[in-house]
Amino acid sequence: MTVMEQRGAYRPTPPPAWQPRTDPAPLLPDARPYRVLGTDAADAVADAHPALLRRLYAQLVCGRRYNTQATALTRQGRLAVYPSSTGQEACEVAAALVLEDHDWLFPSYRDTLAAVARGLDPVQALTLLRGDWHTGYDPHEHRVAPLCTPLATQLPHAVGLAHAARLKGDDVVALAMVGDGGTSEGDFHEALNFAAVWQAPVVFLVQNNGYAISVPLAKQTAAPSLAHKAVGYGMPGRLVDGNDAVALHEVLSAAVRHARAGGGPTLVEAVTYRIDAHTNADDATRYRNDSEVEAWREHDPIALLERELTARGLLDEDGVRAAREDAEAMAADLRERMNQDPALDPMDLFAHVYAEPTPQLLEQQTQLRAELDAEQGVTAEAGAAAHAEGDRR
Amino acid sequence: MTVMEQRGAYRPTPPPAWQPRTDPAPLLPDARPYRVLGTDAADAVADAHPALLRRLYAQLVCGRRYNTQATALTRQGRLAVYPSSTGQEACEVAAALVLEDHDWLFPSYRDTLAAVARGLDPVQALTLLRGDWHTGYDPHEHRVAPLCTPLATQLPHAVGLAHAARLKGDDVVALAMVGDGGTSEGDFHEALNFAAVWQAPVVFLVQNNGYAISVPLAKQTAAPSLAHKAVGYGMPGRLVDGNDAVALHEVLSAAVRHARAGGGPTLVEAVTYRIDAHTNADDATRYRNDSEVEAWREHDPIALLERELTARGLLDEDGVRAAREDAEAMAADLRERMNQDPALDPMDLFAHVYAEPTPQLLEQQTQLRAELDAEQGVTAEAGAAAHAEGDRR
Amino acid sequence: MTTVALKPATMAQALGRAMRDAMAADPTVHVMGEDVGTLGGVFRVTDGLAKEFGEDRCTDTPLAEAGILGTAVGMAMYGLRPVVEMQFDAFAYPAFEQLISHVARMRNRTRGAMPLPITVRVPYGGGIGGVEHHSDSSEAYYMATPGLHVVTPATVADAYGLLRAAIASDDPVVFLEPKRLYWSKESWNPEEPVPVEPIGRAVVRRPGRSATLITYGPSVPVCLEAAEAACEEGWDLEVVDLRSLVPFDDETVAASVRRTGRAVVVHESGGFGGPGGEIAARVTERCFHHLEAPVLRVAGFDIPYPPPMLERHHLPGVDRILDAVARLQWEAES
Amino acid sequence: MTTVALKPATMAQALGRAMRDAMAADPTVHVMGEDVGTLGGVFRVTDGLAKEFGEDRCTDTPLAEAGILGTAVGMAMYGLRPVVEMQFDAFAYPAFEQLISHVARMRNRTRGAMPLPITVRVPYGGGIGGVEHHSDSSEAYYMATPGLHVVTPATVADAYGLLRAAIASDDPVVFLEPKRLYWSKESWNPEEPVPVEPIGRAVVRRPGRSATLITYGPSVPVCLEAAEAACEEGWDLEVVDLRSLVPFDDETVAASVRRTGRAVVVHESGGFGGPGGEIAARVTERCFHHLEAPVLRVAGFDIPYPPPMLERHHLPGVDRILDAVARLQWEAES
Ligand SMILES: Cc1ncc(C[n+]2csc(CCOP(=O)(O)OP(=O)(O)O)c2C)c(N)n1
Ligand SMILES: Cc1ncc(C[n+]2csc(CCOP(=O)(O)OP(=O)(O)O)c2C)c(N)n1
Ligand SMILES: [Mg+2]
Ligand SMILES: [Mg+2]
Repeated sequence: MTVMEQRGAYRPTPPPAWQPRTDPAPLLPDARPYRVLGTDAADAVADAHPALLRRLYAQLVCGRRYNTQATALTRQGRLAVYPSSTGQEACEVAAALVLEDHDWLFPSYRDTLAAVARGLDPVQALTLLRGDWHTGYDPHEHRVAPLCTPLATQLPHAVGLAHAARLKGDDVVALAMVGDGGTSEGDFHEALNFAAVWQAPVVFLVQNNGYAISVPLAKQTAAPSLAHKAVGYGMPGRLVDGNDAVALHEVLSAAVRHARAGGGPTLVEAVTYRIDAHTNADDATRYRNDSEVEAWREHDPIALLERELTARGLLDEDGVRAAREDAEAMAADLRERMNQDPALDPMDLFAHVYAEPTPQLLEQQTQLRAELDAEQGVTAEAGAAAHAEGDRR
Repeated sequence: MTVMEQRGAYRPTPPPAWQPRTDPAPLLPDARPYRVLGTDAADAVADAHPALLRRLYAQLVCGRRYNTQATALTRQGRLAVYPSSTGQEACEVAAALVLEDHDWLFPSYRDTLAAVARGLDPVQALTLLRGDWHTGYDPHEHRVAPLCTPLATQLPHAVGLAHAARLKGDDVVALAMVGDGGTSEGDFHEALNFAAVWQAPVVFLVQNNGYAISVPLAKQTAAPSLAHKAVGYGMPGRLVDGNDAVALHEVLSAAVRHARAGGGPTLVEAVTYRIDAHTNADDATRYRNDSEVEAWREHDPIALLERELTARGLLDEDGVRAAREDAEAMAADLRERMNQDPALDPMDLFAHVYAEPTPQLLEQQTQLRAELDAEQGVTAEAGAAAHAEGDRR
Repeated sequence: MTTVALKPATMAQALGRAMRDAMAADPTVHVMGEDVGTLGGVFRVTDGLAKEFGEDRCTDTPLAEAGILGTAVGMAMYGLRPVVEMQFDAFAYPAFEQLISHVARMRNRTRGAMPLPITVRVPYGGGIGGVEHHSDSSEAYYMATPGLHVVTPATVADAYGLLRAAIASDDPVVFLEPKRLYWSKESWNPEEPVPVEPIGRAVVRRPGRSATLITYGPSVPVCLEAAEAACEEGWDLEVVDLRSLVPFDDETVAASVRRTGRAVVVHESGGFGGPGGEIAARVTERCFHHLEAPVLRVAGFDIPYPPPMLERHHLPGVDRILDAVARLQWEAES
Repeated sequence: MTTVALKPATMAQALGRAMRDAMAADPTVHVMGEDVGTLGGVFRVTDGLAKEFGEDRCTDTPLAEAGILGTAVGMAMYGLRPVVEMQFDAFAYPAFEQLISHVARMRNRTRGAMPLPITVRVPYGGGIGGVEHHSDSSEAYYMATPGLHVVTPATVADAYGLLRAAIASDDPVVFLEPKRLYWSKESWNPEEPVPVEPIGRAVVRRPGRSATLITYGPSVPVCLEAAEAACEEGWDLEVVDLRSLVPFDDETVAASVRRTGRAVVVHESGGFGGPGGEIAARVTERCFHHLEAPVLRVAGFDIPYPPPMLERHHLPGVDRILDAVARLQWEAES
């Protein structure tokens, strides 16, 4: 039986015999975000997976440092813009860690940290934000789709990719990230619907960080939670504390397993908070007050995990210091390499618009080449020759 | 307090204190479509509203005849296309009857019957489908928005109109109609979300007739029901038997009352069936079999109501005959008037593109005028003069 | 090579055959869209594909154009070659963002690592008595978008050849299908289809010496008819069928106009901001000193596409083309 | 009339002031969009409006462009005058279907009974170091759509006057705001703003006799600079600022080119299928026998808009304009 035929031959039955097509109850999220850290559930996790907890911790510390370093680079003019994920590191890191090597990650502009946690060189991950013209990495190398800026447009891509892999019989799960604001876009809706109808192996991770730039969630949705949208597509909706790396890891892992086993997509809402402004160009004081930010600092993802690990004897001062040193080393390396001017060739602007440049692009290429030659003060003759070529345009 | 401020100052709270923003339970639809006809509930309705039942019946009979007549007109080349609502008359009629005069109806291409039931002259309602260039009626006259063809795009219009009326303090509810296929479009999602966030007085009526052209519901959605989408927006979702005019009237009336009272939008899914092909141009035998159609004919909206009314002594043979005669009179009148060629002036093509035609359109108008004059064999001189004018273009 | 009797085929059949052959030749080719499977498409262009290749290869999607194109992007990222059907031209608009911001740019953004070999089939144009939203000509939007190829056939043989070329292309192609030519017939041998030519070459459909009619898609047969009618007036018109709007075949077009010294661009799409402006401008840039008259344009009016009862007044017809030819300042000659 | 000292104001301020004055004068004017309320817009153009007029009149919408424009349509149907902000040019694409299929056509479809006086404000163009999707120029799409007016200011005074005119218009207006001129300053008296002129008139920004530069929006200051630089070469260039792309002021443009005999169209938008083709074609149709050389075009390349580090190579600058002027076949003259 082919993939699509598995949907079966649903036929509309008249209302007397009508049945709901699925039982909605298991698709509904819990009333409160799922938490592990600071609860009894933490015991079991700590016993079973000490290495995982340490890995999460190390990555969170590194992730925070990555965020502060990247933000600093904007001030030095080394990045055109940086949308920080400070405060959201648990989501970023967990998203990366729950995936197998052959799975795919679909990040938004805010999720370079997830890409880095998946193994991408930070300099590559920041290429676009630096002001270069391309994504900086071959998406196939680490199975990380290009950072996506038009909101929610990456979600149907994730669905299509996961569906294609399933059609080919490959074991691939796609995890796609989107913000609370992005859930309002039509593409969010269409992607979730396609995923559910096709039973595509996709996990949708909504980072509900409370704001879409200045717009708070109350102006974005009236839903009980964003996870409640899932039932409307016939997929499970899960609500999780987005600052609890362990809870996230568990919920996302379960969703990935479910998808891998052919169970179809899951929508996960992670309740978190953006500690920094939307980007370095944003002034968050215009739309929120410090006390709110402070309340969330109290619920910091790193502090939460650190506290738990320390209390359980899985982390000591040396461990903390080691994690911080690793993070510093990463930051120093990043800083140094980002402080080098990238070598950009303007002629590359024409190189990949099409597989083969059109005749029209060839003319324009010639024109720019001539201008650049003239700029660089090539010999008068060479310049004139190039110019004549450009003239034919 | 202004309308928008009523939303209150929601602030994101950290997960330990996090609460769902609304209680989801009351927003979820029942497991089965709500029915009145043939159930105990019918007693109460029949006792309380005999006149309403008779009115529904008369309109259903008239509506069916309207559908067969319009379909016949396509065969005579008098309509360019007709998307029939045969089998769906209960939805069409109930949608019209639950609205007050000052409310607004937003029909799709399939809903000319609802417009007619609301009071529009059938000839006007069919203008676009006849092949004329305009909607045929002033939308303000009967508060019926122009028939809408691009799927689901009328839904945000209904939300905006209802919101505007509310901002102005006017008592207006908008009822917007869409098909099961239309729920997959991004505009459906965006409209419902805006409506819920703005608490706009809108009722969304989804006629789930089992197909979007050839595509059955199972390829359209995996949701338990389309009404289950409502909770994801924070609005109530209601599921109703779309061939039970009385149940529909009750559910839609309640939704309209709820909206009018400031309670915000409701999503109503009416489970029904399209007995005819998608349009006269469609061949339904390519994608569904007769036995399915037959099963639905057994659940015919007119027969259901007729049976109930007859059993209750609210309708006798004379009553049936009278209803049919009225319907025949309507059909005869429609046939006769549609058999007259409409008077179309090609120059009108330029009349309403802008409030004032642009200089460019004026030139084109002159050109066409000259061509038409030439066609009509005006005197050689007049023709030449007009032509010269056109030449200046 | 055995000689096979030519059989008449419609453009719709040739398009279907092109997909069939592409699917048979390459397992990565997938057809998707609204009603393309069981029904075979509202124009029956995909008729039989689902039966032959199964639902996985020819898929009835949910009703959401951005979702269709967006998932096609993801499928192409994984190495498939989606052939997407938009049901009508105006119903491709919801997919505009995916088309402009992703389909057209993914190759560039990834330095060629992630090309998107997607074919977007768009039935376009009027003349079929369609009600509003069913007869748009939107090629101007696609032409103005770098990263897309834009092609449109005017003959049955080209329909096959160009669609095969589009599907074979490693770049996204907007494939515009002239609705009113779907049922046009030609003698054509489906057993020996025309070989796949690269996209980007115009063709002279009728040689002539007096002036050049530059056109494409649904207006090609009209221009050929106009050229025949023009003989009576003593004009020997050349008709160039562009076939590909992007890339544009400046060479063929300019060579023709240099030869004839006069040109009229003919298309159904609205005139203002339409393809004709670009074409006239480039021809003038290249042939200025050969031109006896300005390049004129015969196009649809700048109005929403008219309804069935009035569309004949809108469509560029033989008379309007000949009127334009008559304005090409022939006096200068005598 | 008391004389008030002129104060420098930015284009962003003038635009905000236009909305403020329109809202004060007409209670049906509503501003809506992403972040337009509390934040005052990402470019701060709507700063202060929510405070002065309340959230009902200046509304932070959910994040969905089709929803924003679609609800604006409904509001306009009920008699309001929505002024919609699209956050960036590329983020208007999701609203494309609503714009093309409804905003542009509702008046026509209803025989004038349901005009849609909607202003769609779209920050456009580059030069501000934006990353991908933040610097598109999409005017070609809007120009090709009958039923829309398309206007764009180049000066602070015009920003005010044109936006007032757009809001006052009973037709939908796509109002293109050149991002990189947001912070351009002019002496301007906000107490006595420039009266509202009807949309559709171009203006000669600099008279000249040698050739005409036809341009609009962000390229106007560049053309003026080029004209100054051209003096050295002995060229006296006229600069026409179109201000309105639809309707197009053929009269002013053609009069200028007939006077000078030569023309270059300059814009930032991509060249192929861009506005320049239409403009060059219409000018040529009207001025053929006055032209000493073909109308040339200086435009952005036909590529996705380049990133901050390379955008200077893409944008039409003084040198590229002067190169084009140099190619206007001056030899013929001597
Ligand atoms: C289609 C589209 N519209 C608007 C924008 C501009 N924009 C960039 S980020 C943003 C807010 C997104 O909020 P959310 O989805 O919650 O993600 P967050 O930034 O909070 O991570 C907006 C409006 C965009 N990138 N794409
Ligand atoms: C945006 C858009 N896409 C495609 C179409 C073509 N089309 C017209 S009706 C239809 C099926 C609609 O199905 P449904 O919403 O269930 O309504 P029904 O026709 O069954 O009443 C399609 C695909 C359209 N009108 N608009
Ligand atoms: Mg957010
Ligand atoms: Mg349906």
